[in-house]
Amino acid sequence: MTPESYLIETLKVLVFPGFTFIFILALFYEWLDRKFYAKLQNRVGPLYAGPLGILQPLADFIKLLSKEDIVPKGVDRILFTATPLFSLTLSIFATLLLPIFSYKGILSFEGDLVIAVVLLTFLCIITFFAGIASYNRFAIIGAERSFLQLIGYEVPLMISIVSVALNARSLTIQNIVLSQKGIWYILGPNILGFIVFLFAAQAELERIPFDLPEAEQEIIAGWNVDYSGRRLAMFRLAKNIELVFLCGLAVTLFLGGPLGPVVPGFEPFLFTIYFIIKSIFVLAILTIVRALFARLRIDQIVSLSWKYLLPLAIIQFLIVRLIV
Amino acid sequence: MSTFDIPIGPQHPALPEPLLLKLEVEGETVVGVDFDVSYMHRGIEKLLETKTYFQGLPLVERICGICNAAHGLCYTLNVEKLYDKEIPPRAQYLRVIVEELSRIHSHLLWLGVAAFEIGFNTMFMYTWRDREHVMDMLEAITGNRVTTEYSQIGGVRRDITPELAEKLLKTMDVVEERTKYYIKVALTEPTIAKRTQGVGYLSPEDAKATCSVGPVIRASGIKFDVRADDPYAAHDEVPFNVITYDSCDVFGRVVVRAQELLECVNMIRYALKNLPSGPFRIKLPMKPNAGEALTRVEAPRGELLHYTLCEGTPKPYRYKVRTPTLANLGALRVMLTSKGRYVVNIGDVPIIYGSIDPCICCTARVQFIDVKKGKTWTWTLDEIRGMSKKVKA
Amino acid sequence: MSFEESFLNELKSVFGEKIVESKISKRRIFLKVSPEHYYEVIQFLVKEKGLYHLETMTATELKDYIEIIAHLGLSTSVSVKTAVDKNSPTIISLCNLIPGAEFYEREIMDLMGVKFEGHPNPKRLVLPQDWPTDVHPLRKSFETRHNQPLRDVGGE
Amino acid sequence: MEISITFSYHTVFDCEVDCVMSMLSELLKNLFKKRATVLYPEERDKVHVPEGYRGKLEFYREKCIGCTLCYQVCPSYTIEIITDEKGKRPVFNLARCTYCGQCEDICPTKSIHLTKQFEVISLDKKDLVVK
Repeated sequence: MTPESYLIETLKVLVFPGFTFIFILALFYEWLDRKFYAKLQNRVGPLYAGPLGILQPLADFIKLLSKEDIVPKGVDRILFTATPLFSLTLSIFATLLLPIFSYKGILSFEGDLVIAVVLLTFLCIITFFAGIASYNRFAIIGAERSFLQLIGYEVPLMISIVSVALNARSLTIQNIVLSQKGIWYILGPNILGFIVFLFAAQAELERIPFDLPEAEQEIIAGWNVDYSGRRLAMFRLAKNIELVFLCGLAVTLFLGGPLGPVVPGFEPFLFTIYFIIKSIFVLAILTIVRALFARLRIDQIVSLSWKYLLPLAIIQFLIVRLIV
Repeated sequence: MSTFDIPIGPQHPALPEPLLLKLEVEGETVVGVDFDVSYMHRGIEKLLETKTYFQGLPLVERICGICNAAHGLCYTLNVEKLYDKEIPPRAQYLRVIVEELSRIHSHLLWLGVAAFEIGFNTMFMYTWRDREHVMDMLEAITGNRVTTEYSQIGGVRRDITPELAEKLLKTMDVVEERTKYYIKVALTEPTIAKRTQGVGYLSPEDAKATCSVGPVIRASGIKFDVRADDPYAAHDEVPFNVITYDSCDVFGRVVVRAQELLECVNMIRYALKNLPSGPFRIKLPMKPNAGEALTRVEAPRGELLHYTLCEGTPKPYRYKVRTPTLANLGALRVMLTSKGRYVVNIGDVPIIYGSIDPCICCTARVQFIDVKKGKTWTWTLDEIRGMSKKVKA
Repeated sequence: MSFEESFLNELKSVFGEKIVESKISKRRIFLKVSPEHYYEVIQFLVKEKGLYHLETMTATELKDYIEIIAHLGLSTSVSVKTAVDKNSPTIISLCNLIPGAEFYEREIMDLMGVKFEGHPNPKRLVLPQDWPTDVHPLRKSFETRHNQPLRDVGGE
Repeated sequence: MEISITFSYHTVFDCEVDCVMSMLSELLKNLFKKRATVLYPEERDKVHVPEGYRGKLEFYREKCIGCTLCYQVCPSYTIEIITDEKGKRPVFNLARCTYCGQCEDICPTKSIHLTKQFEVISLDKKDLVVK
């Protein structure tokens, strides 16, 4: 490995498809989500920070960084400081797996789909620990709910991902993307898997139909009620990066990753553009789901996912098993 | 199972009412509830005794921001009973129109807040956008969006000009069309149905025992509406039918309030069509003759009651206001405690609490005590404002 | 013979002279009853006549006694008045007859200082927790400081 | 006490789906509708203030006959009666005024008028007093 390939690798991780790019993309997605959500509700959304309010998420992030960081008494200090860091680092680590500028991500090795799935569950466990760490009634109820919700949507999510892997006969993201060169999986047999994946992603991100762990009306801010200042900024950034990761994962698994008609000269540039356009399409669907439903109670979520999502995922698995 | 209590406290981000709900919780189910209303006690009944009847009207209108037309109407009807003079029929019709308009704006506001309680932000945004039509009409007719100051002692302050009536009819068509859409959504939307059916159960016997009023009792199948039972102003001439629903839960209250919106629209149309001509106001002396009077009005939240004892002086000897929310507190406690198979989940508490459409500022009035010096004094609204000026300056 | 008059005559026939005074106006009946028969009259009204709905309870401090009024009724409202002595005001609570009366009685307890025997939870309802227990704001003796014009606090 | 709750509502699957679809169509329709919010500082002229709006007080000194009726009827003691060269006249302290319009209503010579001006904010208390 020549010295400059080291440099390129670190630059890749730090700048292009790595941290800075993901950071900007995360803030852009949050702005897009809030703007589209507002447009759906016939209102304006962020407007004053920067042109059309595009810098609003950045303004929120910096404001939170500069705010006072209160650590309440009786709080488990180690977990209280560790959980924001973990949630941020793990979500960035997850985005490195995504193929953005070519059909394989920066980190691409045999079986990296399993790592992606493990990271998904880790992120949810970290929110549970974040809730338990702050010794506050609302946070404990919020943490308990996030775990109950995890039990609900985790199994259908896994089955839908496994059915995609089965379809592509491999567990590495690179092969999955390549095998979609012919027809994207969403057009192929995996349409049901896409729907299940979307609902599970909505639950993973704790957005409206499934935002019980931080239900504002019932338990104020749920698990992140005691976090403030830098810690809250890290949690919100982690949530946004997780949004980027899940949209990216939906794109790679079902919409053929960055593949698309390509001019030989500028592959990486065009791949990134396709990746962004497709994930914005997925984001639009997530926002419409957010605007469409009311929040469900915890027992309804678990019964919904076991009664509707799981059978759908199993049917999807059987279809793939029979056809492929 | 160890229970610990969750305070859904007076300063809650989502519930705009200063009421403290102390919930005893086992895991996710609510076992016991106790509430405390003493955060917004403004001493209005004591204050009314220091003001004349004419000065008391603006104060009574500011008891509650949303149902102030009902408070103003009940106050003026109450004082007019002391004079026992004949109020011109045109004034009575105009009062009914403004009262029904403020009922539409109150029910639409509630539909939005209830949707917000269960997390349905889109419905919240839509209902509050459509409420603006009604607020603009209220502003055009009475001169102010919320504190309408419309019904005065002896009649009404302003007349409705023909083009205002024309604009009002057009707004009513828009409101009716939007309400029909909301009724369709409220009845069939799967998530709303899941969150409201079977939640906040109040059996007819409990409703009667706790003397609950308004949409809460009508959603338990009991036909009790002051406009029909004890008609006031022009309600005996303006036809309408009392909406009841027998599902005894939050879903029933949503249906009752939504259907009532349609009733209000038809009432306004009927009242506008055959509005009697003649004067809309008569002059009444400052000093009523002695006696006592009791008036009941159907405010958007339920039966509102004003009682006054007058000894012939321009200032009331005693003025009692009983707002509908105080009557519904008993029903709220019955709904919030889990009994047998009926289980209340923490997730349900905001929507059950919201379903009685609480207006705690109506129910309480502020007084101060200085524990150190042991001195007590009552501050009026203006002195509180004066105090805030000092802090700011 | 309007509904109110027939209703009043029926009450008079049942209770006779226990009803000290009575007054009628449109859909309103005011009865004055001595404290001993207060519970009995209201029980009759609620049980036999089916006026289950207690609108509210009012307490007014007159010259020499406190007057407690219970307003009952759906369409015609019947107001039953009793006199209670000023220094040690106690009266029977209506909670076991009408559970809904609890909040009205607690409010009168706070503001007027009337004790209700047999009240399920005589806690404080309307006044703040740290309010002294013997001071009752709605009593005439409770002097409110009259509002002065806005103090000009110098300002900029 | 055993509570038997009978749910007799129709949660037939088809009626739910068509409602979600109608909600979806409503959402998408809104995409192309003009926004409902009026941006106040920028679009100041779009704010429609109707006739007869009760805003800032206006006082015509020449019409006033000094009958101090407005002083008696004002609920929040906004009005102070002072005597100047022509006789008694009211002075309005807008810091206390609740814009109820009782004074405009009772004034026999219509010398008090509530204008359509709703921006009644100022840094200095002095110019809140209507002479």
